[in-house]
Amino acid sequence: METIHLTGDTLNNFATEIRQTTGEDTSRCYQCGNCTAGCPYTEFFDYPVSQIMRMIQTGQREKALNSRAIWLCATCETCSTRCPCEIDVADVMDGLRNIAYREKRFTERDIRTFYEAFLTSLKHHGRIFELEIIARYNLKSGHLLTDADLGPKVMKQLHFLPKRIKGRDDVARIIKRFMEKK
Amino acid sequence: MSVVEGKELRIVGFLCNWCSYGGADTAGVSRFKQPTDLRIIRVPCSGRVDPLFVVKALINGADGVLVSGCHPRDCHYSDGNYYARRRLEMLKRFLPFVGIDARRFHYTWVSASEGQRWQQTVTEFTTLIHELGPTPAFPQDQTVLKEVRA
Amino acid sequence: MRVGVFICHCGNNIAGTVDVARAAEETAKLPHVVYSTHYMYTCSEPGQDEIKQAIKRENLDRVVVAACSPRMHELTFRRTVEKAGLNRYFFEMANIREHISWIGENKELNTNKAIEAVRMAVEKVIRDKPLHSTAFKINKRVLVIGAGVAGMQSALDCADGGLDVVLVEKSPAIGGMMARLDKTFPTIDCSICILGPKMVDVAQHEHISLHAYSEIEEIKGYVGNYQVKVRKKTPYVDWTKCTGCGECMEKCPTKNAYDRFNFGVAPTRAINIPFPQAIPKKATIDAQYCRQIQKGKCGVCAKVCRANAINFELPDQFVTEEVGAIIVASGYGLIDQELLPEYGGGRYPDVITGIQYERLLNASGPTSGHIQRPSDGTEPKSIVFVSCAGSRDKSIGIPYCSNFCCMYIAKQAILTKDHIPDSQSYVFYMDIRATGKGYDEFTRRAQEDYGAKYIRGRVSRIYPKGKKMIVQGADTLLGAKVEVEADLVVLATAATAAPGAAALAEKLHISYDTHGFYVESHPKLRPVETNTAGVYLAGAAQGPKDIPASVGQGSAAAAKVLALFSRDMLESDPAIARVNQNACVGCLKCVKTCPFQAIKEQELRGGEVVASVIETICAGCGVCTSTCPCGAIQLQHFTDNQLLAEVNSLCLS
Amino acid sequence: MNIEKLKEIVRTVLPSVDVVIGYKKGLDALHPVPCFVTSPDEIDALVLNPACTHNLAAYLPSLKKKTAVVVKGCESRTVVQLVQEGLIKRENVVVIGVPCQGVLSARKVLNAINHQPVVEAAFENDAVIVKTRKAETRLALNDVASDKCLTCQYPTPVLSDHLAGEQVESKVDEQAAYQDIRQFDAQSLEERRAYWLKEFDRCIRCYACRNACPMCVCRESCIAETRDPHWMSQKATLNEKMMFHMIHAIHLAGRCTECGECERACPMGIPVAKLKKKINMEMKELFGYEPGISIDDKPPMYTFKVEEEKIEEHKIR
Amino acid sequence: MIEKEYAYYAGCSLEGTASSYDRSIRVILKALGATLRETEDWSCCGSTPAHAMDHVLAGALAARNLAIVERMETATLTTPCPSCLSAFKKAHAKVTQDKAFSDEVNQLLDLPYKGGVKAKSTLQVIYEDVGPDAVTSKVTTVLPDLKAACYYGCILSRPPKLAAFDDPENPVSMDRLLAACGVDVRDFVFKTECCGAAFGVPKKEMVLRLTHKVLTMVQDCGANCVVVACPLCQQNLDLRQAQVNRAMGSSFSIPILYFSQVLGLAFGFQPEELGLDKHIVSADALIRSRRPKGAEDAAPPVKEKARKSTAQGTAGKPGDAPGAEGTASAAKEA
Repeated sequence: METIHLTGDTLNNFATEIRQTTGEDTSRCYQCGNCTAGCPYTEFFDYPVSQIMRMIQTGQREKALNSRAIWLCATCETCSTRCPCEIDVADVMDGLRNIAYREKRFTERDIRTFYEAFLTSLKHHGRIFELEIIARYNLKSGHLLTDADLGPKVMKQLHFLPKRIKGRDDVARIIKRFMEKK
Repeated sequence: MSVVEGKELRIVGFLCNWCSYGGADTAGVSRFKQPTDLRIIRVPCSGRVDPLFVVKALINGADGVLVSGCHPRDCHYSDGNYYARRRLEMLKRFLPFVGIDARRFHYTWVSASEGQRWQQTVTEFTTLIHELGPTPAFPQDQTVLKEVRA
Repeated sequence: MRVGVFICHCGNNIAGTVDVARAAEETAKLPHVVYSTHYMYTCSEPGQDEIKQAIKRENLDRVVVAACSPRMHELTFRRTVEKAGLNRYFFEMANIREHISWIGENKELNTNKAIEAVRMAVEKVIRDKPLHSTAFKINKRVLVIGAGVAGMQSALDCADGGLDVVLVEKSPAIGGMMARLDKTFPTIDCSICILGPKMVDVAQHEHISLHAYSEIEEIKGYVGNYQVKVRKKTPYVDWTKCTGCGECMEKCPTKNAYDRFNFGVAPTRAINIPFPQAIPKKATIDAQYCRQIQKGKCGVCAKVCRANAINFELPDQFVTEEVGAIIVASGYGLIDQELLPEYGGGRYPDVITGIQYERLLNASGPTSGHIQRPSDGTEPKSIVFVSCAGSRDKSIGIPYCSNFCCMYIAKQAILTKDHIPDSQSYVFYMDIRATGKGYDEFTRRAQEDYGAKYIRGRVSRIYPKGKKMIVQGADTLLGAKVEVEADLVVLATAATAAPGAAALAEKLHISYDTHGFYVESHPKLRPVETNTAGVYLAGAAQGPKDIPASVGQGSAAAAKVLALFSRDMLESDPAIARVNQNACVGCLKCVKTCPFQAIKEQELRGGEVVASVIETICAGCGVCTSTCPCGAIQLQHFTDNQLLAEVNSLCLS
Repeated sequence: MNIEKLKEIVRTVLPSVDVVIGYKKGLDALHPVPCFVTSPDEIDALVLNPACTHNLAAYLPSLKKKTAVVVKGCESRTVVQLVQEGLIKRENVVVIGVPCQGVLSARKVLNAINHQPVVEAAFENDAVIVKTRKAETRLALNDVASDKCLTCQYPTPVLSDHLAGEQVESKVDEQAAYQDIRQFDAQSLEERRAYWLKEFDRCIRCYACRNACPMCVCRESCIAETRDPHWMSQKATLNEKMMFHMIHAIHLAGRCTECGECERACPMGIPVAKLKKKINMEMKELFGYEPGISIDDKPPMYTFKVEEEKIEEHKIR
Repeated sequence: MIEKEYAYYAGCSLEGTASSYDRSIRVILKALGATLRETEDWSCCGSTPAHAMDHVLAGALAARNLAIVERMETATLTTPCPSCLSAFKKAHAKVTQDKAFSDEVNQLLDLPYKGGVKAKSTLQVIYEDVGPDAVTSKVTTVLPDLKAACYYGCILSRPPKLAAFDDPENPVSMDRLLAACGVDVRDFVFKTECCGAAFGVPKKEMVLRLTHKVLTMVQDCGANCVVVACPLCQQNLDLRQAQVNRAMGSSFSIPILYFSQVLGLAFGFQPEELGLDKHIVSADALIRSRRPKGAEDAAPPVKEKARKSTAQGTAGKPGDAPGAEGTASAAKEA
C-alpha cells in the first residue's frame, strides 16, 4: 500500500474546492461512519462514503475523483438524512461528480454513456424518451441486449414516437449555452 | 472576519453584565473575530438602559447603538429585560418619526454562553451601519433662530 | 482628581494585538490622569504591588486597570486598591482583552479602541463615589434541591457541619439516578448497596428535613435570606399515617401504570412504592392511572389500607422555608427514543435504553435481575450496545458528549457476560472516552476478559427481521458496512438537562446554556458557584457527569456553603439604588417597577411622600433609575451621570 | 357647552369641596382664564365656551384640597391618568364634565383676523363670530379649532361625577384617529428629519410646553435642567433642543392624554404634541393601551408581559 | 383545505412507462374536487443525470419549468413524481438562497425564474390539503384481500430539510391514506430503502440485488402487494421483478400499485380507468374480491382487522400530521 503524504495538502485546497462547489464544510465530519453504514450502495463501492469524506479531509483529490463510488451513488439521501454533523453528504458526492465530469474523468463508462444518452434525448425532444435512451445506450455501450428480456408488455408501454414539445428549442438552447460556457 | 473596510464608525453598545457582557467575553475567549467599531458600556441589566441614553448617543453622533440583554425569562434580576423590551420597542418605533433611521438602533438578547451569536450580532450590525454610512451631521446653523430673535 | 491608569500586557494576550506602550502614552494625556503605565501581568502579585506603590507614590485617588474582563478580575483589583487605602469603588476596569485584543485583528484599530476604552473608564472613575457595605445577618440554613447522589452528599456534608438542611426531592423517593443503577464502574460495586446507607443517613439525620415528592414553587430574597416556597405534591396518601406495608399496591386493580422508577421496563400499579429500599417508604397514587381519581369508581386501596391513610381529596400543600443559601443538584434527563427514528423511535420493544437495561440487570428490578427480551421474555444471546445514541449529534441539537456512556456500556457488556455466559456483546462506538482512574483498563477488560466485540463506527439503522433486530452499522477501521443480528439492542441515549431545568433556573435567577445545563461562575476556577450569590451547583445539573464527579461537586458545594456560613454577618453590595429625597417628586413609578419590591414609599415630616430603598433587598438592577423621570433614584456605581459620561466620551469627541 | 347647567352644578357641588376650578373672562373674549371658586358669589363670573382651552386638571396634583374641576373630554382623561398613576386621589376630586364640540386655536383665529385686537366674540353651535374694531368675522369652528380636536375620539368626558350638557359623539371614526400621524409617517426619512430639525431649531428652551403639561410632574427636578443627573447642557444647540423634546416625549410615553397644552403653550408654534401622539399610536398598537381611559389600567411602560403578543424579535436587517 | 386549482407537472416517466400513474392521479384528484392545470409546454426537470453533470445545468432545466409555472399564477405546483419534485425543490432552494447561482441559472434561461413557486408532491397534496378524513368520505368500495406494504422510496421525505414532508425515517402519509380507505396496511420496515431505480439501465446487476432485498422485506411483513408513490420505484419493482427472479432464484409475484390506483379502486373506479391493466405483475387476484362498502356487514372482521393493523403500522409521532391524533393515541393506549 502506498504511503500517503499528508503534507501535500496543508492548505486544505481540496476541502476548500468542495466547499466552493457544494457549500458543504467537510471539516465537520468526525468519521463516525454513519453514511457508510446506511448507504445501500456500500457493497458496490470501491471506497465507502466515509472514506471518500476522509479523502477530502486529507486532500487526496486524485483518488476521490477517480473513484467509482462517486458514480455509483444514486443520491438516495440516506447519508444526508442521518449525518450527525449535518453535512449534506449526497451533495458532496454530487459535487465530486460535477468536478469529475468537468475534468472528463469517467471511471464508470456505462453510467457516463447512459447520462449522455439521456442528455441527447433531452436535447432532441426537450423531454425524456425512454425507448430512445435505451436504444442509444445499448448502441454506445455495446450491451446490445440490455433489457431486451423485459418482454413485449413493457415494450408496449414505451412510446414509439417521441412527443415533441414546442419548448424543445428552449431546452436545446439551455444545453448549448451551458456547453459554450464551460 | 476582518475589520469592515474603510474608516471606523461609532457604534455604542449597552450590555448587561450577566448575559450579554458575558457573551461578548465568551466570544473573546473563543477568539471569534469581530469588526472593531463597537464600544461597549457595561450596565448591570438591560432594564437599566434608559431609552434616553440611546437617544443621547444617536443625537450626539453615534452611527449605531446596540443594546443587548439576557433572553426573556433569563434575566438575572428576573424582570429587568421585560421592561427593557417594552421601552426599547417604543423607542425603535418612535425614532423614525423624528427622522432617525430605526436600523441604527438594534436591541437583542444574547446569553453568556452565546459567543457565536454575539460575534454574529456585532458583525452583522457593524456591516449594516457601514452600509448606512455615518449618521447625518446635525446642522449647527441657527439662521431660523436668529431670524426669530431679530 | 488624580487618576492612575495601568495597562496590562497579559503576556502576549493583549500586547500581541494592542500597542500597550502607545496606549499608556496616549492615556497619560487624558484629563485627570496623572500616571499611566503598562505591565506584563497586572493581576500577578508584583503587578498588584505596582498599583499599590503607585497609589502611594503618585498620590492617586482613582485607579483604572485596562486588562481582561471585569467579570474576571474586578474583585481582585478592588481589593488591591482597598489595601492601598482607597475606597474599593474608586476603581474601574477597561476590558481590552476579551472585547479588544482577542477579537480584533488590526493592531492600530485595536490600540485606538483600547485607548477609548480607558478614556471611558476614566470618565466613569472620576464620577465614582465612595461606597460602603453594610453588614446583615445570615440565616444559616441551606436548601438542597434534588436528592440524587450529589444532593445527598451536599446535604450530609452541610448537616454534618452543623447546618440545618432542607432537602427537596421531586420524586416520591430519594436516590435519583444512582438508585436505579445495578452496579457502578469500574469497581462493579452494587450501586444501591453503597448508596443505601447514605439514603438512610439522610433520612435519619437530625439536621436534615426532607420534602419528598415536592417542588420549588417560588424563591424570593437574596444571599443570606432566601424565602423558598415549596409545593408538596399530593400523593393522595396521608404520609403521616402510611406505614409502607405495600398492601394497597398489591390489591390495586390498575396494573398498567407507567413505572417511572423503572423507566417503563414493566408496568406498575396506580398506587405504588417505587422500590423496596425506597426512602421515604410511602405509597403514592399516580393520578393519571388511578380509576378512583379518573373515573370515580374503585377505591380498593382505601378499603384495604389498615392505616386509613388514603385520601383522594388530599390537595397539594405549601410550606415556606427560610434559608441563607441554596445548592442546586437537580440532576439530568435522558432523551426520548422518539428523537432517534432511524433506531425505531421507540417502536421496537427489543430496542431499549441503557437505563432500562440497568433495571433489567438489577436483582430488585422488574425481572429480578434476569435479562429478558421485552418482546417475548426470552434470554437474549446477541446483544448490541449503541453508544452516542443522540450524543455528539448536531442534527438533533446535542453536539456534546454525554460523558459516562462509554463506561457504563463497558460495565453492561461485562455484566451481560456474567448473567448469560453464552452471550455475545457488540459495542458500536466512535471513540472510547475513558479518562478516569482505572477507566481505560476497565474498557479493556470488557474486550479482553469478557469478549465484548468493539466496532468503531456509528449505527445507521435498526430494524426488525423476524425475531431478530438487524443492526446496520459501519466498521470504519475496516472501511466496511457491517450488520449484526441482535436479540436485544441497548441504546446509550444522550444525557440532557433535567425536565424543567430551565423553569427552575428562572426561579433561581441563574443562567443555563442552550442545552439547559446550569452555567457555573467560571469554568475552571469557580465550578460550583453561580453568578447569583448564595446559589451553588452540584452534579449533572451543570453538565453530564459520573458518580465520583457528582459526589465531589456535592461536597464542594457544601464546603462553599460552610465557608459562607462561617461568618455571622454578610456584607451587602453597596452598588444599589439610592434616593435623592430632595429631587424625588413621589410619583412612585420606581415602587411599581422594582422587580424585588425593594422600594417603599415614605412620608416625610412635611407630609410629602418619597421613595425609599430597602438596602438589604435591592439587588442593584437599576430598573428604577431608568424608570424615574427626574433622576432622583440613582443606582450607585452606574449612575446616570456615569453612563452619560461614558456616552459623551464616545460621542461628543 | 351649557353655562347655566354648569353654574347649577357648581352651586350644588361647592359646599362639599374646598374649591371649584372653572373659567372666567380674561384679557379678551378669546382668552378666558382659570378661575378658582371658593364662595357662591363667585359662581356668576364663570364662563364656558370654545375659547376655554386651559386644561384645568393640571392644577390637581399640586392642590392639597378637595377640588371640583371642570373638564372637557380630553381633560377628563388627564384626571383618569393622574388617578391611574396615583398622582391624585380619586376621592379628592369631583369631576364636572363638559361635553365638547372642539375648542379654538387662538393662533388660528388671530391669523384669520390678521391679529387685530378682539373686541367681542360670540359663539354659535359650529361657528364663532369675532368682532374687531374694524370688522366682524364669522369663522367656522372646524376651520379654527385646535388640531387635537380634529381627530378627537372622546368629546364627552370619560369620567365625570356631573355632566354639564348632552353627550357628544365623536365625529371622527376610530380608524382615522391617527390619520395625521400616518400621513406624516408616509414621508421619507429625510423629509421627516428636515421637518423636525427646522421645528426644533426654533425652540428657545423656555420650557413652556413642559410647564403647561399636566402630566409633567417633576417640577424643579426636571432632568432638562438638573445637574445631577446632568442629561444636557444649557447650550442652545440643535442637539440639545432636540434632546429636550425627546426627553419630554419619552417621559410621556403611554401617559399623554392628548390635551394639547404643550403645543398651545409654545410661543414658537412648534407642533410638539405630534411627538406624543405618535408614541400614543404605537402604545395602542403594541399594547392596546390608551392613556386616561380607565383608572384600573397600568401605564404600559411600567409593567410588562412575559409573552408580548405584539413585540417580535428584531432581525438586524 | 384543498385548493381548487393546482399547476400540474406530470414529468417524462408519466408520459411513458408510468402512464397509469398519471391516469389514476387525474381520476382521483377530479373525484376529490381539484382541477389540475397543465404546465404548458413543460420540459424535462433535469433529474439525476443532469444533476450529476452540473448543478447549474440541472438547476436551469428545472427552473425553466418553474418559470413557466410562476407565470400561471397558481398557488401550488404539484407533481406525482418525487424525482421531479426533488429537482424542483433543489433548484428553487438554490435560486432563492444563492444569488450567484441564481444569476448563472438565469443566464442559461430565456425566461428568468424569480423564485415564486411552491411545489408539493401530489401525495402531499392529498395527505395534507385533502386529508385522510375527506378521503374516507369518498370511499365506496372495500378491498378485503389487499395487504399492503407502503414503499415511499428514498427521496419523497428526504433529506428532511428539503422535502419538508412526512417523517424521513418512518413516513406514514401513504399508510394513513390507505388506512383511510380501509386497506390492511402492514408494518413495513424498508419504507425508504433505495431500490436503485436510477441505475436500472446501466447497472442492472446492482439494481437487481437492491430490488431483491426490498421485495424480500415486503414478503416478510406479510404483505401481498407494494403501494408506491414513485414512478421509478414502480417501474423498477414491477418491470424488473422477473429479472430479479431469474438472477436471484426467487419467485416473487407481487403486484406494485400506485397509491392513487388503490384510492381510485376504493372510490369505486374500474381497474382499466386507473391503468391497472398496464402493470406486468397483475393485481387482478387481489382486487377481484372488492365489493361495495354498504355490504361490509357481510364480513365485519375484515374491517376491524384492517383498523387494528393500521394503528400499529402508523404509530408515528403523535399529532405530526392532520388526522394523526386518532391513530397515534389509539396506538399509545394499545
